[in-house]
Amino acid sequence: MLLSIRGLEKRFSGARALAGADLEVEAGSVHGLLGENGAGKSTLIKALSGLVRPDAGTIRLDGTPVTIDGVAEAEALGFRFIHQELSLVPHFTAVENAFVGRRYPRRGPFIDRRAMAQAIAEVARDIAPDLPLDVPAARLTTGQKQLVEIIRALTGAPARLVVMDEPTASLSDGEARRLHQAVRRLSARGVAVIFISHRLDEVMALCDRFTVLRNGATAGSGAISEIDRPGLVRLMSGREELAAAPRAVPAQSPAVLTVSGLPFGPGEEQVSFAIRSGEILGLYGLVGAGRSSLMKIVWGARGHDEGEIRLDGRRLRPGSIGGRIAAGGAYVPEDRRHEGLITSRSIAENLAIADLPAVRLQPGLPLTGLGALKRRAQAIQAALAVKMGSPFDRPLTLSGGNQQKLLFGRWFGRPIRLLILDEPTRGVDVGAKAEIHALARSFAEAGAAVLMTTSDMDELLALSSRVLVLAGGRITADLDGAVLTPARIIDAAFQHASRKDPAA
Amino acid sequence: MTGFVRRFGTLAALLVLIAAFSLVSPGAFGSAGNLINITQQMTLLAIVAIGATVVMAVGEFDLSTAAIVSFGGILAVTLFKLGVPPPLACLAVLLAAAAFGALSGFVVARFEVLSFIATLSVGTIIGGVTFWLCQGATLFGDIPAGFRDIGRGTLFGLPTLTWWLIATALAAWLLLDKLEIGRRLYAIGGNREAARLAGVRIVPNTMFAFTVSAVLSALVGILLTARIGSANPTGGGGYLLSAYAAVFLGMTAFREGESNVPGTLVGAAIIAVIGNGLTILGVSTFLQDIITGSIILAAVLVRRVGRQGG
Amino acid sequence: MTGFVRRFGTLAALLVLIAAFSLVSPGAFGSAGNLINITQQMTLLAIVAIGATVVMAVGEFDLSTAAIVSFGGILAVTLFKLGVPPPLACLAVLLAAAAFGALSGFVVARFEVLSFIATLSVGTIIGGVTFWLCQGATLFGDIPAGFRDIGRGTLFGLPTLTWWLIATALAAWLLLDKLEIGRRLYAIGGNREAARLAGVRIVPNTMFAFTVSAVLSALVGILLTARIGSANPTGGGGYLLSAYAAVFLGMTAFREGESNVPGTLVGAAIIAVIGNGLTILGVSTFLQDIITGSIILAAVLVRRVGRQGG
Amino acid sequence: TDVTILTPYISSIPTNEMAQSFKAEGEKRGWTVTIIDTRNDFGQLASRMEDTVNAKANAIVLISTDPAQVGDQVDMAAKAGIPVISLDGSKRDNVAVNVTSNNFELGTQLSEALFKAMGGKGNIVKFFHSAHPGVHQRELGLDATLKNYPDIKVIADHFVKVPGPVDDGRVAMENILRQHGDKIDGVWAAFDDPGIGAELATESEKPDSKLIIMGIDGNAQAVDMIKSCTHYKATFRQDFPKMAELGAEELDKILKGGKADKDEMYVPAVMITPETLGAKCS
Ligand SMILES: Nc1ncnc2c1ncn2[C@@H]1O[C@H](COP(=O)(O)OP(=O)(O)OP(=O)(O)O)[C@@H](O)[C@H]1O
Ligand SMILES: Nc1ncnc2c1ncn2[C@@H]1O[C@H](COP(=O)(O)OP(=O)(O)OP(=O)(O)O)[C@@H](O)[C@H]1O
Ligand SMILES: [Mg+2]
Ligand SMILES: [Mg+2]
Repeated sequence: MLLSIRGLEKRFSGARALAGADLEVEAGSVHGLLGENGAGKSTLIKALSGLVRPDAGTIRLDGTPVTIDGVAEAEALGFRFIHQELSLVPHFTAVENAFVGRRYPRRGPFIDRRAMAQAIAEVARDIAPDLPLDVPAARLTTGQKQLVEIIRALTGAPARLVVMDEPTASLSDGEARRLHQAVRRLSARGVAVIFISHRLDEVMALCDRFTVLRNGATAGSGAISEIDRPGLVRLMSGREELAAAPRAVPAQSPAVLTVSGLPFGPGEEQVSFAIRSGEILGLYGLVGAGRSSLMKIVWGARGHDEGEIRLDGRRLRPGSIGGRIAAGGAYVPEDRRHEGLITSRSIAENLAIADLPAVRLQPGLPLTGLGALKRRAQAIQAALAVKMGSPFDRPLTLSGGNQQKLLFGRWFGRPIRLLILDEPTRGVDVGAKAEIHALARSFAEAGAAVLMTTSDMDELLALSSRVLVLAGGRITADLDGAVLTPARIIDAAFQHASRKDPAA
Repeated sequence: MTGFVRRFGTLAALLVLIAAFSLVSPGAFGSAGNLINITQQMTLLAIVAIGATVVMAVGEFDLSTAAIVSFGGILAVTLFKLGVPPPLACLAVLLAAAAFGALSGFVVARFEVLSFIATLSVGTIIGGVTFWLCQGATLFGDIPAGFRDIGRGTLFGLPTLTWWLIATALAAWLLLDKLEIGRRLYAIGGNREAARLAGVRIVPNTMFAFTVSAVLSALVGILLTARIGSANPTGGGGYLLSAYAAVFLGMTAFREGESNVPGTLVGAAIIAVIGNGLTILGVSTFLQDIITGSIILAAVLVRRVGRQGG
Repeated sequence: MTGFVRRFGTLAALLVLIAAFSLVSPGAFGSAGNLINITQQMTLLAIVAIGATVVMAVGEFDLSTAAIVSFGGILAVTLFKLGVPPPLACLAVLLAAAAFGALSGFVVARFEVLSFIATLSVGTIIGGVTFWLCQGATLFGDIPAGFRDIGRGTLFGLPTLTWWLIATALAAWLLLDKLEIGRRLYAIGGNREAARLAGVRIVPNTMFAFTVSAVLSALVGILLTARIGSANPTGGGGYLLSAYAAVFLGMTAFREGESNVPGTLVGAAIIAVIGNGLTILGVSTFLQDIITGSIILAAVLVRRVGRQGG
Repeated sequence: TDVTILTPYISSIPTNEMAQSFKAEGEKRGWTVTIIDTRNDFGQLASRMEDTVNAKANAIVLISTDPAQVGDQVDMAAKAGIPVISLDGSKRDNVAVNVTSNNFELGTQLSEALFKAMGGKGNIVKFFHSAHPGVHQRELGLDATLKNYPDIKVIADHFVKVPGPVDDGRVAMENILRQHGDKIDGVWAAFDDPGIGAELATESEKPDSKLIIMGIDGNAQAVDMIKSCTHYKATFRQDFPKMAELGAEELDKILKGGKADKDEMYVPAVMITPETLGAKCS
């Protein structure tokens, strides 16, 4: 047994994150680590990397107990990590990021930039051939950042154990498949991989063993071949998975959002589309295809010179977010840490910031009432089943999936006409995912137009009544009904490869 | 225990300081009269620091404060010399300062210029204007006695300056902690992009924060002139670093890493108490600096070490 | 065009300034002698600013620089008075400064005290020590002529001070851009948590950055004393804000939002050229401030506006 | 004729007054006078002086600076044939003339006057600013005088912070009064600003105190206090206009090809008291 963890416990100021977790990983295996949001997966990983010091329990490597006091020690043991929250140096390029904390190739006393670039280009060729390696990380999309993290973990001295905490959360099918291949190559070389994911189908396809955590303790483990998807769900939550409701097909309802003649993409070609009342329009594309950019323009976070966007017939001023909110718009951004949460403010305030008048002490006075803040937070907590302590805790004390629910909850309590969801369930467990899907559907049923992006093909098919595919800044397909199949979608998503814009 | 140190370390440091000085010098330091006088001595610094607190709530710096303090005093006396009645003159000063603050805020928010360099430039310009107004000279005379009373004497048993501090602190606390706009400012300071995407308007809110800071600095310039009866073109120079020291000291009091009005008051009080106490004890100025630096460092460290233990 | 403005806006601003002054005053400003002299005049500011660049690479501020400049000069002359030979005295000064720098860095990195308040405290302590050393007086005399030559005169046709600048800039550029430790410092400054997750050791690297900054500040104190032949306990006061202004100006040159040595040099050159040019044109100080502030603001804005367009 | 005034202390009252008087004198003679200030920064003072030499000004006037602090630049000006004179500085090679009032002498006069007024005994508070070489000389004058008055004791002293010396003096005096109260008989202010602060503090904290304040500079606010029969009893007014006038006269001679009469000229200080101002204080 390469790695054997027994009875690991960890408390965070009262809250139990780990309560006797066990985990055994063999060399050369791909081990799926599963559990609901807040089950303790990331905490377990952090104990392995020396970022969290466990209160009790043992970690054995090749049968000998080890204590891991820091990242450097963990790396020296041959461990590599992809952490759940993206952590790149914003003004470093992919190449530079991959070498942070590593041994640099040198020429004399100086670092050898050419050798660095070469080493990374080699790894990138297999994982992400399209990833721009010489652009600062701050200008990469979330998915591209994730790819950089993956490359980082696979670079350098050979590892014995690679831990991946939700590496595919913002990758679409194409990139995810390349990662799967890389993982298989690793395991063929005898490297053990711990793979955390909320995409159960992926886990079923990729992993050979699994361990399920529930409330910080191991609820079960075994070989993937001996269990099926419902069985995993039952182990994780103790409940049955909610069957995905069939796609709602909207009646001939009026268009709520119309986008016409919007210049978009590297060629500034014009984009037009409409979403009818009750419709959920899914946007699909590869990493970097421009989905988030398009949604940001629709949301008014970026301006546009030509074209127009109308909501319920009224023209929206380019670049005015306030105008969208007033007209009944709502937006869930993709990167919760950088675009979503105000981490220095309480959970309750994060939930209220977009609609402060709703938590006034007196309707007429611009004074915020603590009671109202708390009531609003508790109502949202109940509605979305957020696992949290006090509404006045900081959002970062929540698990990733629960943080995601906060972004959703922010828009509660107002009539919603337009709902923009950029990767709404990134890092959310199956149970919560179903709840969020139900929520999106209920907004749609109430008459809102929903514009959604997801990298998860299952989610896309489960939710959307129509799908637009973006490739290289252009809409390459508009699919619904019978032609809405994974094959058609993927095909359209890869279209740009053949006609790559030389100016891009 | 460590929890307490962690949350209230700086406040505890203030209380320990007061207790220690009172023990050593019960008659002079510990007298009610002196303690009240400290509130007056800390007023000007504290008001500048409260302005800095508001700007730091949006995550920015305002390095033009010192220049605006000097500017406020010089412009006020210049207007007095022209025969403008004091209330009107003060209003004009505050409006002029507000314009400079709004300019800084606009440049910072609209063009995303780093606030450090933007306010340093605006401060340099204001400094030039100030020197030009008075030709570098200290302005004295033509200061109406009625005007001087807003910065000296007592009112209902407390020094007039102390009332200004109470009023300003109360208003700023309401603004940042109770009013909606305060939550917006903190949201911008906490995560600008997230706040923007949630519909908080960055430009007007940032401009507002810088305007408040500028107006408070100009108010201090006016009060300083009333207090000392003259205006000097570099008279505000001493306030910049101490004001930010007060804010930063305060950030470790009460809350984690956010500027806040009660904390800033504690910070300003620490600085004032050290200065007052050491002078009363007859410690030489040179040694005072060494002790002051060490005490501030200790006050911050105590809390941090408490944290490491917790 | 906008792309060019965006990347090289500040450098362009420097060139435009030089061209404009040369046009107005070809004989006095534009002469080779004057241009060479500007490199000498910017040396002291630039070296302090290079130290600030290193500290800002780890994402921190060092407000003790000004105090260390003054300290360096005073300690050097104090040692001369005691008969310590100049090379030994200078070594002692640099070591003492290094100790202060290491202390600041340790407090900041190990206890996560905000660098603003930590270095302000350490700076206050150093200021007290400096005043105590000289009892507040300017120190004249007992300055060996041989020592003074390190800060005046020429060597191989260039001012001696200019050589110091070239050497320091080259060393700092190699450090930050070519050596592994530079990557570590920038990683810490760019995303401390990411650097920590990647196994970069925060404490020793941060201490190193503060030590470099302190040593360079002390060097400037020594050079300043050699240049003017006396040491003043507040002689370094003017360097703090201008040095950071140079760094921030430089952050908009060449790279996006990262302090860097070439940019800092451009920033320091802009400040030096403005001062030199306006004096040669006979512009009075008051107007100089207004113009300086406006030019710096314009230099930053030009690039930002370019960005908005691009 | 271009004349450039260089000083690091323009916002201090005496320096400013000298600079402005000299400017007026110069303009009477048809010179173009530019004032350059470097905000307490001697490194920059050296730079600005180099620039002035490079700009080929016709003459340079240093105010409130020891020319030794910019010695190399003074020599550089001499080599370029630009005459340099100094006001309120000290003499040096290549400085044609230094017009000043003797600061050490001022310190002695102030101390003598204060001690006499106190009846030769009692406790004083000392406000000093040794970082300024001229002001430091006054302190040395105090030390010398104290030797002759064994019954005078310095019970508290304070290094005055600039900028903001008035308020700094005021706060310090408030605190010193708390500690020493009626034991204080006199305040020795190396320049008027902290003296003004001390008077403001005394007026609000201990208006009945018998203490006496004296300073140097003849600052208008101090003069006003003396006239109003406060605790402020005297200030020594250096005759800045006179210094500026003398300096301008000498410079005029030099510019016309002549030589300065002497390399150092003293302008005696005038003591200003309630009596000289015609105030009747009982
Ligand atoms: N720094 C912290 N302070 C307080 N509580 C924490 C902290 N980190 C984690 N927790 C708590 O520990 C529990 C486990 O969190 P963890 O991040 O390990 O969950 P997870 O299984 O990775 O969930 P997800 O799938 O959402 O990422 C959660 O309840 C969380 O709120
Ligand atoms: N801030 C930025 N500055 C410059 N270019 C950017 C910036 N953000 C994104 N881009 C580029 O714009 C293109 C589209 O980005 P966008 O975020 O819309 O992609 P996406 O389809 O949402 O990808 P992902 O699935 O990774 O989120 C990408 O090529 C990306 O590199
Ligand atoms: Mg997790
Ligand atoms: Mg995206």
